[in-house]
Amino acid sequence: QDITLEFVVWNYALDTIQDNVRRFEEANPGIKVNVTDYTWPDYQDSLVLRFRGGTQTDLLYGGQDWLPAWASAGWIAPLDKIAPEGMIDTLSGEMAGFALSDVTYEDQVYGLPYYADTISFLYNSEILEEHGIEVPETWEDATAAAEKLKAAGMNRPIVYEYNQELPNFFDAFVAQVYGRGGDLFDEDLNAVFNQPDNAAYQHLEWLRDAFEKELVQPENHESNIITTMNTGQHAFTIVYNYVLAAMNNKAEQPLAGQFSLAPMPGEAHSTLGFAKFYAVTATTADDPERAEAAWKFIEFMAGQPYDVAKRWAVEHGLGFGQLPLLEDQEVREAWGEWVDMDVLSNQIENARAGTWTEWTAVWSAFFRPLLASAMVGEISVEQAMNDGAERWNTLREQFANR
Amino acid sequence: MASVELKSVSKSFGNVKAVRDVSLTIPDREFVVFVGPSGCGKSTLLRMIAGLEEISAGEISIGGRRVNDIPAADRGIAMVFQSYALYPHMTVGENMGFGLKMSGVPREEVKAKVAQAASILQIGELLERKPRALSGGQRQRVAIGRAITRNPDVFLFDEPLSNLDAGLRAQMRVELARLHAEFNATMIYVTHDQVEAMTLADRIVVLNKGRIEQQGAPLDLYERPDSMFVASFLGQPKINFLDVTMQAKQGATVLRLSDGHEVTLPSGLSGKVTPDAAAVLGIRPDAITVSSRATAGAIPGKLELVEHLGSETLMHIRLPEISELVTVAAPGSKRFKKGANCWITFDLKRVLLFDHRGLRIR
Amino acid sequence: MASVELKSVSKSFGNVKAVRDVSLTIPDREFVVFVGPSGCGKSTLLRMIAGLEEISAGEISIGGRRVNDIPAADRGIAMVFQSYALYPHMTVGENMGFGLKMSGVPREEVKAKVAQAASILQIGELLERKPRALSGGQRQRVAIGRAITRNPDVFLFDEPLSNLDAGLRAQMRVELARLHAEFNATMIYVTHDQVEAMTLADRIVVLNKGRIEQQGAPLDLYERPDSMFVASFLGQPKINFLDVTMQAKQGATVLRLSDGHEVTLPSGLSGKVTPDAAAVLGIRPDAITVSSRATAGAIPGKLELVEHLGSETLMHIRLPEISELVTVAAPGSKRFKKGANCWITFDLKRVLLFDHRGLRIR
Amino acid sequence: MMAGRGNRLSTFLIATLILMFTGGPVLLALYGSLVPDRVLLSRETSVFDYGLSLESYRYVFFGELPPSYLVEGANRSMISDAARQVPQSLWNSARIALSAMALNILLGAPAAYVFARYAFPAKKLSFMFIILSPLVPTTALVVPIYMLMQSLGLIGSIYGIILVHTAQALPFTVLILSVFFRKLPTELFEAAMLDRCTGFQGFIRIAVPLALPSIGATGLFAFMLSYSEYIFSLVLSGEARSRPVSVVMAALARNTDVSWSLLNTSIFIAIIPTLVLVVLVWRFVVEGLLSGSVKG
Amino acid sequence: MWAIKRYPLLWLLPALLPVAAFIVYPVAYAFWTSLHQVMLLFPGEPFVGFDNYARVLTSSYFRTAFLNSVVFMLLAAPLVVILGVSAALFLQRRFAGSMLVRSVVLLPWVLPGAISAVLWIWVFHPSFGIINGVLLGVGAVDTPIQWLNTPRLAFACVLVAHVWTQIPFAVVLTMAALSAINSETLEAATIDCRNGWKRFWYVVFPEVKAMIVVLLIYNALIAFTTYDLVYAMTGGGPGTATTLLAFQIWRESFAMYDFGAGSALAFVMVAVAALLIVLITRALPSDLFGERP
Ligand SMILES: Nc1ncnc2c1ncn2[C@@H]1O[C@H](COP(=O)(O)OP(=O)(O)OP(=O)(O)O)[C@@H](O)[C@H]1O
Ligand SMILES: Nc1ncnc2c1ncn2[C@@H]1O[C@H](COP(=O)(O)OP(=O)(O)OP(=O)(O)O)[C@@H](O)[C@H]1O
Ligand SMILES: [Mg+2]
Ligand SMILES: [Mg+2]
Repeated sequence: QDITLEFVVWNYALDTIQDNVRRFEEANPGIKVNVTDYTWPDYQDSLVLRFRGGTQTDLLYGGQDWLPAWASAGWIAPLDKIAPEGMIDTLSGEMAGFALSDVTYEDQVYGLPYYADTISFLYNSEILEEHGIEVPETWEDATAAAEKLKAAGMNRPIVYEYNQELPNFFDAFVAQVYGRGGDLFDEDLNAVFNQPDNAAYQHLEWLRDAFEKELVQPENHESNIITTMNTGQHAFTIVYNYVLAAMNNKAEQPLAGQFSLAPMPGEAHSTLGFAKFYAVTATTADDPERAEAAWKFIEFMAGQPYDVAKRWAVEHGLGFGQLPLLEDQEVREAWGEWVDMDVLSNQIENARAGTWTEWTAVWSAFFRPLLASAMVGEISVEQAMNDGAERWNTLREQFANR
Repeated sequence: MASVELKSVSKSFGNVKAVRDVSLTIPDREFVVFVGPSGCGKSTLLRMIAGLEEISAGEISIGGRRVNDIPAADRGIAMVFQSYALYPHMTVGENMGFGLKMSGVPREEVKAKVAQAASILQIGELLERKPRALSGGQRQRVAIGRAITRNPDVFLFDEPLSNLDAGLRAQMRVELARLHAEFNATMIYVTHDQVEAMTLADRIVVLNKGRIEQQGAPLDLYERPDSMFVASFLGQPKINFLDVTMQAKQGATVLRLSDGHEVTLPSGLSGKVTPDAAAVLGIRPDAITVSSRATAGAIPGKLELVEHLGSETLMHIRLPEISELVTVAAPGSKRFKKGANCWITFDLKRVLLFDHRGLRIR
Repeated sequence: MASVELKSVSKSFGNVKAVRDVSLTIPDREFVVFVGPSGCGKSTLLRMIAGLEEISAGEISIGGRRVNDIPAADRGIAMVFQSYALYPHMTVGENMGFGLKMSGVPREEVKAKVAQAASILQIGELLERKPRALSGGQRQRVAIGRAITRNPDVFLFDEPLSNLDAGLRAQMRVELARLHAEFNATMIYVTHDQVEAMTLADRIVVLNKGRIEQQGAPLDLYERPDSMFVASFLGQPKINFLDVTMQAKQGATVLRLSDGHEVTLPSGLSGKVTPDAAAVLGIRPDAITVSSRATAGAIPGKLELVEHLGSETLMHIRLPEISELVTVAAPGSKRFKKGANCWITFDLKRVLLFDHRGLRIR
Repeated sequence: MMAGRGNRLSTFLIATLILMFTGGPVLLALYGSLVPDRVLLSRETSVFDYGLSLESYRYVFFGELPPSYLVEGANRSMISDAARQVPQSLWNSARIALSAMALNILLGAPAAYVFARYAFPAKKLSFMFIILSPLVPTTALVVPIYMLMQSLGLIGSIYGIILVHTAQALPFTVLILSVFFRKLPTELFEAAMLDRCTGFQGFIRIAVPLALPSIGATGLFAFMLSYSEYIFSLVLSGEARSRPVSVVMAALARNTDVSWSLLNTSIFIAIIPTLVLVVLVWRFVVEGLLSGSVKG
Repeated sequence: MWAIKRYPLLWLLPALLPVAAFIVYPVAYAFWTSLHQVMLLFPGEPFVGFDNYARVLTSSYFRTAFLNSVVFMLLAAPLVVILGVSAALFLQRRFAGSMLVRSVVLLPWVLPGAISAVLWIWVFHPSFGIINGVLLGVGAVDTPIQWLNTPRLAFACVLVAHVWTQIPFAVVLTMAALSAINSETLEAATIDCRNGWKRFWYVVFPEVKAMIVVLLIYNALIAFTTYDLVYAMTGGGPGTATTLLAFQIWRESFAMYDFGAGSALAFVMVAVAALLIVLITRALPSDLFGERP
């Protein structure tokens, strides 16, 4: 009797996903996998609908920001439930720290990384060279560089992904705060970002200034960043690494090869590391037969010998949470085409995981418009931060009492 | 059996009373013509019989069956609409055959009937056209064709020939008469054409403001109208009316015109004559003779306008002493000159008398 | 100045030739009536003058100005459409005042003009109604009203009185004549009503199949038609045609009917008479006398049908020896019986002769 | 009526304006589909250096990988399997939208006809119901409808989408058609009655053919509403096999792994068949059918 | 069976039933939701009365989003109708190439919304957009205009794009309505008025008024309730410049998992939309809703 697993993904490089699935099916006769894909902006809504409607779903892509909510709502199950004893521990051991943290909720591992990546500061090396500008070390450097370029006739040196409806928007902000070495919350999950000396507070001020000085050109989708940067009219951007891979794609882009990665500006040069992962739904985990098949699938995709993760890395430039791949020759060679491996390795090592709670996603949806408004000067930084903090605290309380 | 009976039928549109208390019995196979001034309710009456217009009061029976609540489709009626109401999306042929097709007549038969009607109506070569590519008269003929292809119990025609030329109209008249004889259908026909009314009708019904004014055989109505209204409505050119005062003189009735001229009627009315009663003398244009010389009893006048119609001549004569305009119709084309003096005499046998309410004095 | 001139004007709808090479000059202020069988192109011609129909070939000038490419609104015309074409969403009053309002006439003046026109047309109390709440004749009067409120250079009337009763029609005729005299406008008028044509026209243009058949003063056309077509088209009832052979005899022309009866024309045609040539004798119904006794030269016949129109009587007489049906119109209501034998004689002065092509022999 | 004879220059100018406004962005897409991104975005190179290229079209239709895909020392090129779903999704959309259109006309026309021509009890009420039903933003209905469809087992098939699209367009279909049916001269239906048509025959043989242009327009409306609807198409279609164009196109438009030229190619492939269909219906929408039927 | 007079319901039900099933039931469900606390991350769905309504009405975004939506609708609906009707009137002309123009007008319609957004982004993009390209090329500006990144401009841009997508339907419907006008009525008008605008206003407009009312209602509803195109172009920004109320339903429900609040917001919008329809039909009386004479 064949089992058909329902696997829900967002549709980045769908053909590769399907090819991987086909390989899995070939290797595991008797298990069929049906892939359903949604676009990234619709992904979590569609999943929520599937959960709420009770639509058969076995496997899915998860994200670090949703994990606590989904796990606490009982939609997804810890992998221990379906994996052989000890297997998860073994695999966890080889995971990058931020990745492991991102797939863990209440000390249980809920997923294995589909990819894990950092958010990076990118620049156009030719432009910088041409204008004799050093790679910015701090955000003040970045401002100075942008102002210099602007003075030299570049209209908006910094391209910034600005779409309050996407979680990316918040993630990128956190990454920049981490670059400064600060955090939005303290150990006890208290919101501290509304204190004026907090790095987040300061960074929002930095952003507001940059907008005000017309140094920033907002882009509402990362795909536009690729083309915009390739017009050669901009020097800096902050975005996921795989976007850098696309920007430097010689087959497609006119300026491929000019774009480089720099450590996130700020004293700490840290950044946000995150992991997207394969997860299993709670209903499937409860059904032994499906659970077994589901584990086989997750193991194929994200377990040793990490062939699939490697494929993503090599072919698409996706990062990985599986540390051994960092040493893989093939990976290093492929990545060398579009990024300086040493800089990148450093950045990855320096990356931190975010603070993800049950209510982070809800709060982030609330907070992002505030951030956006503050950046363009509609509201003050103080108000944005205070409103955000207040909401955070309310939510924390509500969740504590539920 | 398709007698049509109306019992105290009325129709109001809001507070406009279009038909008032009309009662009428039309025996099977009769050819009845409705005439009346524009807006008097002829079409409304027809539409009520057809079942297209709700009946405000009264009762209509067809073939002895009360039809007030019977839908139009089941009343066995064919109608020519005053406004044609052709199906714009169908060709002429389809328009004409549609009723038959809907009654389930086989295609071949429909085709034959349509062809036959088309040839009668002289629109045989237009069968493939759509109505919008037709002239007004052609459209009207299609509307007639739509009715006559069928074999209903009652035909309703609402001014079916109004847009046809005289020749065609004469031919169609003959065809309709033939059709009537052939189909044994009851015909109800509205027209403004007096020739049509007189030649086609078994009976003419004169309507006025939603009421029946008078009904009867055509010549009867023409010669013996009950009222000034009927007298003036039938006959073309219109009858002349002159105010008179009546006097009985030695058994004869003498009518005094306002200028003092006296007209003595040969046959007596004396019994009914109230001395000095005001009355109206009606005399048809063709019952007046015009002469260029004064004769005994002739009334002098002056020719104000002469209209030559070819076969007859209309003279509009001003009677200066009573300042009335009298129309005279003379056969042929009389060469009277405008402005000439003339003398008129009445054909006294054809004088009609009406009282002050406009009712005929006999 | 609003003469209207057509130069070799033609119009085709696809391969239907509606108007063929019509040339016509209508001087300023003339009253021209178009007549012709249904579908002969009258409306099309009017619509071309109005600018509603593209001109396939030829040229139209109004007031000396070529108007082929001038939009309808700028041609200075007012038109009564055969199908009325009222604005369904406007009341009667608005319909009638619309043209004026659009020309920027002040509201008060519009109102006055509309009221005046409405009273002429006897639709004063309908001004607030929408067209769909009107009878056919009332709609037609609104259509007339819409034209006569305005003060155009050229009036175009397309069968404007066809749906009115005889009395109203006679009144309207008078009004139109008055209007013409008053406004000094050129009038082009289409009608199927012979009385209208004869009384209103300065000139009648007879159309046939898209061509001008003959034009001239009304009585001229009636009495001196150029062709059998014109002879038969004008005059009601229609003229009678009998096949004859011509012979010249002692300076006079003798026509032999197919039964051998001979008719001798008083005035000579002899110069043109080819012996034994076939010809057609035309004689109007009112130029025939019927008698119940045989007289010299009278042709025997049998009364097939008698139609009483009131003021005249139509007798359809079969001439048995030539098996032709002849229509005779006699004034008054003659009491001939159907089936009776009778004898007819022709008014020889009014005989018309046509050759085998249908053209008049003079 | 005679053709408007507005001055040629103004006609030309307005026509150009309309063409540029409505067609301009699409023309851009056509251009973009024929030129690789590196040419499109580059200031140095232009079409004239490289010429037009059909490689994106070849990929969509034949799965033939563009030459650049295999370029040494580069990442694989930005192509997505989603682009290859376009033909299938067009077929899905065709089925969905045509069905929604047909259902709308079949279900909506009789109701519109009755609303337009008859008086009956509760008419106002049912009309209000029809009018008011589309007021609720669809976003609020996604969950209930999803759950309803789930319980009907219609998730992942086109049938659920058809039903929802039909219901969404129906109120407007009824509204629009009843406006048109109202305009038909009453006399025609009276004539039909006398020609022994039942109410149904009057509807089918007179009202429907006469309202055909408007039915065409309404049909186009229902078709296009369904064709471009996104949310329900997304959540109800599930996997790729039953996915309509709007979903596939959104996937392409919002993805980082799709090159501009591929996106533009997909746009083009998606709109051409639809455009052809729409234009075909459209041509007879503008035919006036009513002239010459009644006098007055 | 088919007798309309006797069984009008039989003719109506085919239309009423699907609407009832797929609109009324969900609406009722959504209304139920709006009165309960339906938050997916919290257990239970207790009745909370109008709390959800109070919450959304006092929320931080409500005022701005509401105003944006109303202004958007007040601009978009008349613009679409005016441009659509004008284009339809123009397209009645026959000229060389008129068929081409008639077909091209439909193009915006056949583009899925996400794609329209992409194309308009391309048109307006500061760095590689065609408008800036042209403006820079002819030297009208010396720095690219940040069309979508400047609040007022962004609003105007999304308005243009939205109008663009809606025009074809307005054109189609208007042309269908125009073609249903008796041609002789129009001919009479060509004789009566030389001014094309007056001709339209006095003769043509009354004939198509009912259809225009339908168009207005439809477009007002669409403008008030859609957001896909706008959000694909601007994500609601910059700041709150293009934040629309309809999107907040989505955000409340799916991003914040608060379906009660989302539904409550939806019904707030229903109230506004209903008011709007009443206003439109009052302002432009047509016999749309009346009995047939
Ligand atoms: N659109 C059209 N397509 C084809 N033929 C047409 C069209 N319009 C009119 N015709 C034909 O052109 C001829 C002239 O039509 P027109 O309306 O001018 O006739 P008319 O003289 O006014 O007739 P009537 O007295 O019946 O109104 C008719 O034979 C008619 O069938
Ligand atoms: N819907 C309506 N609302 C109000 N009055 C109406 C309506 N329909 C007809 N009438 C009026 O009813 C009267 C009778 O109309 P009807 O059509 O029967 O007249 P008719 O005798 O046929 O006249 P015509 O010879 O002009 O055709 C008219 O005065 C008309 O104005
Ligand atoms: Mg009538
Ligand atoms: Mg005509």
